[in-house]
Amino acid sequence: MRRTIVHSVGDSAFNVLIGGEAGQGLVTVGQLLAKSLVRSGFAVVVTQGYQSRIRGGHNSFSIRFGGGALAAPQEAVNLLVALDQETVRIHGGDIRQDGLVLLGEGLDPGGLASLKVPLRELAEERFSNVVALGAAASLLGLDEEVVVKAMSRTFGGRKAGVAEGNRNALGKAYQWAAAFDLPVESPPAPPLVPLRLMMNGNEAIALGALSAGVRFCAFYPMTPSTTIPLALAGWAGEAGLVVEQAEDEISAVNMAIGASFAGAPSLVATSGGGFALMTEGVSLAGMTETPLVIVIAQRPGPATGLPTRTEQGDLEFVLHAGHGEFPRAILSPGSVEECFQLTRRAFALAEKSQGPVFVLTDQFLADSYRDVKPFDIRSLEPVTAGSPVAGVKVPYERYADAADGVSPRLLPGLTEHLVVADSDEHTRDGHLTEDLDVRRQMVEKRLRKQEILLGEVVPPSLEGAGNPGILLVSWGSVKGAAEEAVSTLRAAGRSAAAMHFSQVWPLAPGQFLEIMRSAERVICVEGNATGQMARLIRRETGFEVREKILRYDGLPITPEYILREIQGGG
Amino acid sequence: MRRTIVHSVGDSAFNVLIGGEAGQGLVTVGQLLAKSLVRSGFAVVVTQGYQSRIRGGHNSFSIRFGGGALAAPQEAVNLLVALDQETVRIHGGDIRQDGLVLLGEGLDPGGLASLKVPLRELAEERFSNVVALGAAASLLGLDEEVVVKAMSRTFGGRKAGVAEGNRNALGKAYQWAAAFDLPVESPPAPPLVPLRLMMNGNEAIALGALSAGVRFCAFYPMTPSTTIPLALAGWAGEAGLVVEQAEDEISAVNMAIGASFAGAPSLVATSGGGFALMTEGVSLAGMTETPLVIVIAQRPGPATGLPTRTEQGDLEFVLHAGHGEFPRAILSPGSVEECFQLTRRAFALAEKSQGPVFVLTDQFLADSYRDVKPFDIRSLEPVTAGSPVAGVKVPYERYADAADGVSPRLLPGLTEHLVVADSDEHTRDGHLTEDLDVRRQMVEKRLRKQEILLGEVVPPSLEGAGNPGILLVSWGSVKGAAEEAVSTLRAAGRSAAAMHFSQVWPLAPGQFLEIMRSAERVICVEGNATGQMARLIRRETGFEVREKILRYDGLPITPEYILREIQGGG
Amino acid sequence: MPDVEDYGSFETAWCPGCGNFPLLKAVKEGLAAAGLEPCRVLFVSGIGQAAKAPHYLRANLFNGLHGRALPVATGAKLANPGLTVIAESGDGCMYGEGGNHFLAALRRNIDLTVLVHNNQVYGLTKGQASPTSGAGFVTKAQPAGVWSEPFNPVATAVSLRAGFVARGFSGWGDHLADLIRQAIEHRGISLVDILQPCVSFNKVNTFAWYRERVYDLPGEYDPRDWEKAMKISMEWGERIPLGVVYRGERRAFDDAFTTLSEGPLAGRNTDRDLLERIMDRYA
Amino acid sequence: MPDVEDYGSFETAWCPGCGNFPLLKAVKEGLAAAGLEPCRVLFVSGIGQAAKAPHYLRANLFNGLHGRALPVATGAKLANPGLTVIAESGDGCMYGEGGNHFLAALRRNIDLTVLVHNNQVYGLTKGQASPTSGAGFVTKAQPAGVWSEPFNPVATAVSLRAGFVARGFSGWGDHLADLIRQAIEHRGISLVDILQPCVSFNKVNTFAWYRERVYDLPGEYDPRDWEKAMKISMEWGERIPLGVVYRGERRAFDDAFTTLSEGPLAGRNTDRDLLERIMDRYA
Ligand SMILES: Cc1ncc(C[n+]2csc(CCOP(=O)(O)OP(=O)(O)O)c2C)c(N)n1
Ligand SMILES: Cc1ncc(C[n+]2csc(CCOP(=O)(O)OP(=O)(O)O)c2C)c(N)n1
Ligand code: SF4
Ligand code: SF4
Ligand SMILES: [Mg+2]
Ligand SMILES: [Mg+2]
Repeated sequence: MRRTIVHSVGDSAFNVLIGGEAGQGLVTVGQLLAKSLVRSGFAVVVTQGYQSRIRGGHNSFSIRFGGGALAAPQEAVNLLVALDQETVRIHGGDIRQDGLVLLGEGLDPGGLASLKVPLRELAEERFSNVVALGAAASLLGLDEEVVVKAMSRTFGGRKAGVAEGNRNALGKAYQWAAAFDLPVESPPAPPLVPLRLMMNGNEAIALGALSAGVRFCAFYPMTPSTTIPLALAGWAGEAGLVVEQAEDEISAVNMAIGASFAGAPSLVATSGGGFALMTEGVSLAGMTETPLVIVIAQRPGPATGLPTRTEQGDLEFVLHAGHGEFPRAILSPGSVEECFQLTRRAFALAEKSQGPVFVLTDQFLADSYRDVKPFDIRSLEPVTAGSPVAGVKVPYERYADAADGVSPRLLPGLTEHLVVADSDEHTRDGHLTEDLDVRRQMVEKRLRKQEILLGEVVPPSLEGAGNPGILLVSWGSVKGAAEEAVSTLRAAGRSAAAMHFSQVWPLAPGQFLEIMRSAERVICVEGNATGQMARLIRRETGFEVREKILRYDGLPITPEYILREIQGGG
Repeated sequence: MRRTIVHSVGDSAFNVLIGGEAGQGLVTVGQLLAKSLVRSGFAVVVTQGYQSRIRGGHNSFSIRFGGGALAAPQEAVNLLVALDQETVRIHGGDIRQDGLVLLGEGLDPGGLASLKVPLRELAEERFSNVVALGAAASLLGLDEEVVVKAMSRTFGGRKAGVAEGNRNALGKAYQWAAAFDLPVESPPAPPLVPLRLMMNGNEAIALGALSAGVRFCAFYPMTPSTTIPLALAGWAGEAGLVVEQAEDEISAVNMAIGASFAGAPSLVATSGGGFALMTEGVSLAGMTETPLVIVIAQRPGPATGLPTRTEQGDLEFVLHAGHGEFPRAILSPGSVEECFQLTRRAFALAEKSQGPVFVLTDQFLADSYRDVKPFDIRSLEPVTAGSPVAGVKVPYERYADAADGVSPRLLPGLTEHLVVADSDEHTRDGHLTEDLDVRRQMVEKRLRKQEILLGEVVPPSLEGAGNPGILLVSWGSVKGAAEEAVSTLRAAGRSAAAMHFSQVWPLAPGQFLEIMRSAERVICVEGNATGQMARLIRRETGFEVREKILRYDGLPITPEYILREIQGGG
Repeated sequence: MPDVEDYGSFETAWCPGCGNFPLLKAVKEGLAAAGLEPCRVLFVSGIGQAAKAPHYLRANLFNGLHGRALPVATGAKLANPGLTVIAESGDGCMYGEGGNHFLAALRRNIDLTVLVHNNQVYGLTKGQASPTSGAGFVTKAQPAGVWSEPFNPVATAVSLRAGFVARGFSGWGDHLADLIRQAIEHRGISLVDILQPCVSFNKVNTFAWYRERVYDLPGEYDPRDWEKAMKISMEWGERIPLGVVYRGERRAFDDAFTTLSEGPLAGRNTDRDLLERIMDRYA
Repeated sequence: MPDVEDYGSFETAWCPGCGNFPLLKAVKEGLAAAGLEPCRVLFVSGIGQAAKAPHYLRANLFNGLHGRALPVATGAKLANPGLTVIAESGDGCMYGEGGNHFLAALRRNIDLTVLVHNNQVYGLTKGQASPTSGAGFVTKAQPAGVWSEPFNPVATAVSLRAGFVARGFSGWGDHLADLIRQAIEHRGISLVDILQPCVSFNKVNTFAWYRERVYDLPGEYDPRDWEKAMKISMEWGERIPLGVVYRGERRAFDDAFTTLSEGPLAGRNTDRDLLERIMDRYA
């Protein structure tokens, strides 16, 4: 089925979609092509679509690239690299009029403008994916050396024959493809820009954590969060971290609390179902006032749902997870840079407020490679766990009263003071109590810490001017799509603005309510079926967001999706 | 510390507080006294205060009774039965000017009007609690035979000497106490009323479940919920139920889902921390569309908190528990009768909507004995699990499309059809799918069931007229206290009304919003520290409840507490 | 009598060459050999590659959460004792996330058949160590190799005197099918731990690796001798025994509930007199 | 050298006559015998009567959730290898709710001491069966008596070849204190399952009941003989052995993390060069 293709500002961008079965090496091709694009100075936004299986099925790796800044995925495809017939069937409808299918000689382009690669002629079958890479890179006008370098890094460690075979296959493909042109030119190579990294959301979270001083990570594997602990595990030896795969998520969160109590800045990462098992632990962190960073990479629920797809269905769940009342903050990065920066912030807030802080991401962002300006990572400060022992009142009381609710946090075994923490209601010295006056005081002490978090809320960003005709409100990974949709609307002469929440809790209405009120139409754009952010805004401000653009089929929201809905909705 | 005692309508009621250590038999005394009062035609409201220990510490059992209907606890004490010195210290301040302390000869009444019982003279030490019972019952003017009968039921099964010893101790105590009068008369014996039961909230939930046709209950012990499965376990043999103590709460909820899938109307009961472990299971019930009744008896959190005290801190947690989006209903009984009726309703709604339905109670109500009109239990219909096989489309599809979202639910093994249920996103026949169009349809199918629940919302009750000067809004166990506070205000000439939510989700604003808007002052009265119901109302209606009366010290909200706060707040 | 075809045949989402294929075939053969109609059988699975298996045959199925197959199976069996309930899942699911339920189910000795696809790795999540991964097994999550001792499900089951404890190998189809039949026919809990090569993520414990090591417990081996069974259960490495390792006599948990002799809990009448009598106890 | 007084003395919330009192005393004596300063020791407990124990002595304490003492203890030990970490809780907490962590901790062989107050009942929640309750044990939750086989923690630990497996009795104070000292001194996981009468809810397994049955493993008993240990671990009923049942040689999990040889994770400097190098891998 051919969708109405709404062209967005992305017309200066170009979208390559590589499709095939799991196991055909398509992620490798995609990563290498994306890396080569970044090395050539392009901005990229990768969208990965895969299934909950290891071989077969249908996967896609789409790379949108361009000379300017890019932050959103794109549906319309300029170049479809089909590693199997299924790819043509599924994505053929997304190809632009002026687009092209690049495919092996045995496949049928189904009437679409196409270029057939003589795979067998160019290389052995096991190098087919590299042939596809070479042909595509050549068509896109990428310097062969750039691709070779990217490849040698990836295949460098492999058996001798393999690296060479790949190198030859690439060369042949380049030669062969030199004779062809794309129907429409791909964006011109941008002026030399300073070096940029290529990183996906989860890698940025892991790196953010590392730069923030994370020392302990416990996890139980769960897509799409697993690559965070895997990245940390890869660095553990050299960086002096402890990363441990736990027997289950309950253990993971409790281990992290134990480690944090003992002085290691700690992180757990999971997805909705695994997080469900951690909720009692969240409450424990709240009660014992133990800093903890919890990363939740959302996927469609309920229950097992669609394990490898994307959704933003757990905002309210995370906001209220854990029994009883205690402060928390929820950060919701909208880009790979924000994954890095907000994870750092999460560590700082967790330590400062002595409690749980969440980073709420999703599969789309987790797996979305982007070009990223290198972080000024040398100058960034890590957190310091615990309080200085100097000046601590004796006898030391872990839950000593404090105007802002934050008591000095000594670490057990590192001083001569005894540190006593309790999941029961407790006296100031940490021992369990059933004194109901103390109870009241402790509830109030804990809740006072919400003020600290409130004082540090990341204000929502605003693209566009005040009093807009249309105000798109988004949170988390939808940022880029909403902002691009707004640019497109504005380019078409409409009054529009995009407000993005990179932190969804706590909310500081003073930061955004006036702007919302000033808009003619306010539309929440969310990757869920019920409009959770819209409800939260109303709860906190009374302001009712009447219009919603929602998506819950497992795919990320695109600028086109938003524009279609706005046009459809009148 | 003597609190300002605000007399409420309860002046026609009388409050006996029995205090002592755990292990002194004070609950037995309390139950027998309450039972005797009910048998004598009085209304009663019991409040139990106990600690998380088996012996020692300080426990209290207070019985408020009167000739009319009673629904709230009372702080001011008319008769304090002190089994230890601590009781005088802690509760002395609550005794009314015209009150009395009844205590053993060795204890010091601390200047309060008192009556010392010559315990040693009247009976062996092990019967002291019965002596206290006899003395109190005699002072209250209860017929000795009524007490004897109640006692013989309780101690009937014991070793011969014990029953006799108790009987003698009671007689002696009655004789001795005949010589004394209370400073103020206790309420006159009411006219003969039809037989009433004495039952606490948890017993009523268990009985409600039984009458609704519960066949399976799995649980892991957790105060204050445990007495629900214990009651069911006690009946299991005769009533043909399966009640199983699971290895943990995760197992409990999954067992119940398995049993329900196989056709047994199923219940789990727990408290906040145990429920946290069940949240993944809640999501599973939502996804697989399996009926499940979940009773949560709240206690103060976070974490272990105060295991034996009361709170209403888990409303938002329960409302959003489980990842992903799916329908649910939350019932919040305000009285022992409602515990029975709403548990029945929960089973019906769970079956009808094929999903999780919650009964949200708390320690106060769970342990609060009340006089209850016998239910017309014979005529009440139990639920029927599953759908009739007649008319089912072949091949049978567990998740067949349906206008209201509800597919015919066959039970596995009971027909020749195969029943396939899945926690992954699934096709209509229950097999896992990664088809994103199917995903969208299934999300919509599941969410359509919310309409069914919305069509059956229990409307909030209103005591008092519209346009009130003060409208108290409450939910769950606070009902009686709020309503009595309103009566008192009205008796004092103030314009006041009480609105009570016996169901907190879904909300149907049409049922209450106008009344809220018509009030001069709206005040939410909740047993938590942040006003969760007030937030929910605002989220659903935009209406901001500006004033809140909150309590979070572990004790139930009383009419006096509300009146003090209203007066304090101006 | 149903035959293997009655259990149908479906497209799978497994990798070509995976040990799950012969395993699935053996399950169908075992069911047919036990003479079970598809509609009398309920499979309960968790999440993982193994847990998809019951989607690929015709029977009743509840495919629940990762790690929670056993509780769901227990609930279903207690609600309908007439069902043949088979809990089937992977090593990570049953022994990792579900470890506590595994212990409890063994203690209960409820009449369930437990089939574990033991590929010594987390397949679906792309190759992290599982509880049964060998010490030193290198993965992206365990770059320095697994440090913990592998979990020995057979030893644990024998040490808790489970009623029927067996080990099969997906490379020995007929042998495995027969173990499955026996497991189904055993009343009380029966465990079949099945060695199942994962061709994508476990490059150590391959078909060849297993084939070199497995042997059939000899005819004279007496699975009723607990001490011997305990010793045999520890054998792993050079030689790996297959077959029924232990058979114990224990009362089945299902008998704990006398009401279950009256059949399924569904559709029973509520005894109104009894209800009234129970209510009257509160008078 | 600290002595018993250094561990302080506190009011408790236990019932008079409870087996927890002599147990608490033995813990303090064991700590003193091991020569540990209170500030070097971290207790981690769960929830239950037993779990309150560490509130009644002077040491660092993290009193966490029911069932979760072991994960917290594991995390804390990995964050600060210099701490002596003791996980202490009840049988319900450690073997019931926490069963999966118990298995995993044994497999990890991390350097923790695990003290379990095994009163064969859930005390704090008023007397339901625990995993170790004997078959037939009658409670309000099990009015027809417990049906499951009791969990045998000692057998499970031996079958998983845990490093140090012992059983003590709170009625044998000195003996118990010495077991606790040995357990603390053992590097790797050490389990002391402690028979602890609950005078309020367990009227079967009383002080007298235990006293009639317990005996000390003889001097010639060799806890390094796994087969014998396995057999001894099954002894229960007429005679109940006390002492160190099994001692194995296994590498301690703590050694898996080379970085731990550099001391606690707290307060370490971040190597900025390394950060930059790692970031550059993404260039
Ligand atoms: C609560 C929860 N945690 C984690 C996951 C992610 N997960 C899915 S399958 C799997 C492991 C599967 O391993 P195994 O059970 O051995 O099955 P295999 O794929 O190897 O057959 C995990 C960790 C999940 N679905 N739910
Ligand atoms: C998640 C959770 N489930 C249940 C409880 C309730 N609970 C508190 S203590 C306890 C049992 C205690 O038994 P055990 O561990 O044997 O300790 P004991 O009191 O016998 O010493 C239970 C079930 C809880 N606090 N948390
Ligand atoms: S990943 Fe392993 S277990 Fe899963 S299907 Fe592939 S080969 Fe089989
Ligand atoms: S209930 Fe039992 S274990 Fe708990 S303190 Fe009392 S006697 Fe000891
Ligand atoms: Mg596996
Ligand atoms: Mg116990």
